[in-house]
Amino acid sequence: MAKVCSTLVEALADIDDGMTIMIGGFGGSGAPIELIHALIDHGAKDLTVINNNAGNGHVGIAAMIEHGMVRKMICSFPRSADPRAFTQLYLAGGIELELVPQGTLAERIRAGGAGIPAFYTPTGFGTQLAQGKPVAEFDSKSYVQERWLKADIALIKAEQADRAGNLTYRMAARNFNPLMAMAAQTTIVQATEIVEKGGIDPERVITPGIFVDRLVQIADPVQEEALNREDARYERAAQ
Amino acid sequence: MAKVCSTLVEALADIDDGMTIMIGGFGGSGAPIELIHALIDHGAKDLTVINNNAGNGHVGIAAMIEHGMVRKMICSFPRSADPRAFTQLYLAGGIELELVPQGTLAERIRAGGAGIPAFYTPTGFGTQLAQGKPVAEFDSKSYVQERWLKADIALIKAEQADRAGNLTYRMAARNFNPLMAMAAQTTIVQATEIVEKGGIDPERVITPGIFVDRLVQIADPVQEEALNREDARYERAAQ
Amino acid sequence: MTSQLDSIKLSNAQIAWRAAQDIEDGAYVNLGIGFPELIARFQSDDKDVTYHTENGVLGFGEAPEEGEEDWDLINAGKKAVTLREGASFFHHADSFAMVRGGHLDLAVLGAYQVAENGDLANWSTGKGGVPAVGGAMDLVHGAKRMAVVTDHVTKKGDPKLVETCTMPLTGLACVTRIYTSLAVVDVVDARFVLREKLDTIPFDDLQALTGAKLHIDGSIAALQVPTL
Amino acid sequence: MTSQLDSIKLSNAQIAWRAAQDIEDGAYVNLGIGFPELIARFQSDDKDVTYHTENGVLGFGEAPEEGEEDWDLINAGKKAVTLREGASFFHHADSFAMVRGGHLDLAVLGAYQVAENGDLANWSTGKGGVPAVGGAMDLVHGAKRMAVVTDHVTKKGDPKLVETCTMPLTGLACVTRIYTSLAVVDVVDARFVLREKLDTIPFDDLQALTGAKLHIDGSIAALQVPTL
Repeated sequence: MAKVCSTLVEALADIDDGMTIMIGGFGGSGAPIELIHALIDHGAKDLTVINNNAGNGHVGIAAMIEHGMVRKMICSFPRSADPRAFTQLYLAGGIELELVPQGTLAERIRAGGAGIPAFYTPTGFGTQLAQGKPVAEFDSKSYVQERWLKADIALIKAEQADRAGNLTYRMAARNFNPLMAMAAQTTIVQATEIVEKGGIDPERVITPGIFVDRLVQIADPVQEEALNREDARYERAAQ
Repeated sequence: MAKVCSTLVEALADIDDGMTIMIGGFGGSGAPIELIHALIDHGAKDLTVINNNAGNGHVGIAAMIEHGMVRKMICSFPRSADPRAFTQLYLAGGIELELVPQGTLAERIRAGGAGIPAFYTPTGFGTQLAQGKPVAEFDSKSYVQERWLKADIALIKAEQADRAGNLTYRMAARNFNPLMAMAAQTTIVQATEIVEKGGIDPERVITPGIFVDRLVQIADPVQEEALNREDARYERAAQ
Repeated sequence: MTSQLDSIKLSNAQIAWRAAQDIEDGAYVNLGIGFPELIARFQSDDKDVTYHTENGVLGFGEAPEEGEEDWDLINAGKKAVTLREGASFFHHADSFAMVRGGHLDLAVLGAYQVAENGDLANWSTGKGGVPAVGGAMDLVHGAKRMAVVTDHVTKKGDPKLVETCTMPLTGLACVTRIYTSLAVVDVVDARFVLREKLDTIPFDDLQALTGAKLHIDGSIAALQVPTL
Repeated sequence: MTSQLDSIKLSNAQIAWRAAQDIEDGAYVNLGIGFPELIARFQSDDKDVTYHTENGVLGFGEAPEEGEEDWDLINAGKKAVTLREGASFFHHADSFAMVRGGHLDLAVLGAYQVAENGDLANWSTGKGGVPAVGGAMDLVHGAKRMAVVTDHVTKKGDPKLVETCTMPLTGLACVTRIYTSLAVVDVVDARFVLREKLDTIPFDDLQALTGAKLHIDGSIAALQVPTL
């Protein structure tokens, strides 16, 4: 049953060093910037972060990297308008990268949430990204075996939440969010609005409450893109 | 691009003997009764039918079986309040049965739609229903390999459709319908209402139009349950 | 002993009542078709429990009044239900993602046989006829607790808790707790551990009605006999 | 020959225009980030084409006016877009189900190299730096037609249509048609078949700029040079 937290600090309290954290979003859309910045304040380190990208500018995941919190990125596209935070650390050997084709990344996360330990996909067969992975032939076509991805924590950005934890998303901000919400031990959601249980039409629910552990309302969430346009730089708050 | 058909006959015209047909619904909810009965009139035979059940009473899939159209059922639960149509033919050796656990059935159909030729599931491991299937161990747990399911035709019951083929469903009538819509070569939909392109909020679309080939409006669809309560029996219309 | 048993054993409703006591506040629960569905009747109002049904509803409630049924709103047993506040609809693959993915706190099923290692046989008598499995083989995998409600013995008086299932298996090593008409038994490290038994049946008699050794780990509580 | 080539070869916009001519009415199309995106500009209004983007939108349209951007409504290139009538939103797994499951009619990508058997290299120069693949490896599998838009040769004048790719592969035997700055070439049975070429380049010169044999199957049409 989802628990409504009154602060970001409360929502993130038990995150530990060394955890694997899925962070929703594709570029800036659907990125839970307030949760990410609160996690920077929290200070967990040695994290494995799963996201489509690897940060842009000096906010969000890029700021996590700049604060030395990320040991490893699992992503499909560690490039962006301003990828310096990741690029510099990667080229200096300071951060590990597991590069996963985007559709395979999405499917591995779904598999983690759905209890499917492995599946076969045509994607990547015969390429560097399939090296070392089992392959198999079905109906005379070759496929690569891919494993599920799970996480300790998922940080999710939703539009509306009700107190049962049911979620909706805003336009293309949906992207990886509903998948990651299924695949983590603890799913922590920032929602623009938290309404009473039953305040969302059951037909409109995208993420059913069973996948959600904690909710915190961020009524006017900032867009990563907006921060980057003003050259924002997130610095850890003094403790 | 979805095509709006003015009659059920037009929607089903090119269905051939020997095809594999997915039929949406779980029991009566979401069962496209008008499409099924029009298919009985059409007269295709030697069909493989994929549905969760195997008919109830003397309407819908049960009536297809009684009309000798079905060579094989792929389903999870060939029992119902009145399963005689299937039971009698099955015990007489007149129809083949592939029994699939319900969650595996759903996942195999999704896999067919998603281009995943095979996946591993814990379901059925060590049971009769996994006999002859490859098994594998992941993280010290045993799993069964299951293959995708695809079909030539899917018959779908939707609530609203727009002219782009986008669909919504009514309550628990959703069930297998969105999965089957993805997994067939040709997806044929009966919708209670067909609205103009753009008439469905993009956030509310459950089946995007890319999965839909033909639409036919059935403004006041009958419920299988209602037919069975009046002991209805569907007989092929005289040609 | 069977007729004597009949006088002391719990009714299905009483077994369901006992199972309901263990459901935690906030739990997501799937109750199998038939006997397990009775459990919902004994859910206390001070616990917020959300019921899942395989056909794509989370948060359904009681049956509607006769004549008020909406046949697009049914449960896995094809019975009409109603919605509670906070309900949601989803398709079958998402529904079984909840099951297989370990998101349910509890699933409760009936049983033909349960083995001491937790194997469950509940889908087929193996005697021919039309086989049907539904969602049982999925439900036994994934829920955090997988409980069984059952008579302690068959109608003929044969044990249903056994060393090894002789009937076709639904799942291997999956059952965590068994609520019977005489006892509450956990499966721990491939052994039956007796947690509760009726005061009216001596341990040795209970053991005699059980097809595998009943282990004791700490005290054995009295299985309550509620007045329903 | 390079400078001479520069004077006759199609611009990227002209290549995109040519690719646009082949898109069928009613098609579902994914255009890769960058050069392939240009194709949408040349889509004629009498064809109803639905564009897919990996991040979960079907039926998006042009960029909004400057200042009108909604950053929750972007495409795979992270650029703001708008919606057309009949659009829909879905999550990333459903989006790639559309791709991998063969539901798109056409995907168009750029290329470093295309081999005569249809192998494509377009994601990594293999020279180090930060590798990034995005959705390219998924997009090359599944679409009914998988086209490439590219210069016929590299900036140094080396062939991009080759016998065997020397750069890291994106996918094996996946490309069905190549629109270059000089020609339109199909991949048929692991061979390049020349369909169209600029009138201004002799066949032998085109063959010399191509790293594998150009086969001829029927007539070679004139590649049009549109005024854009």
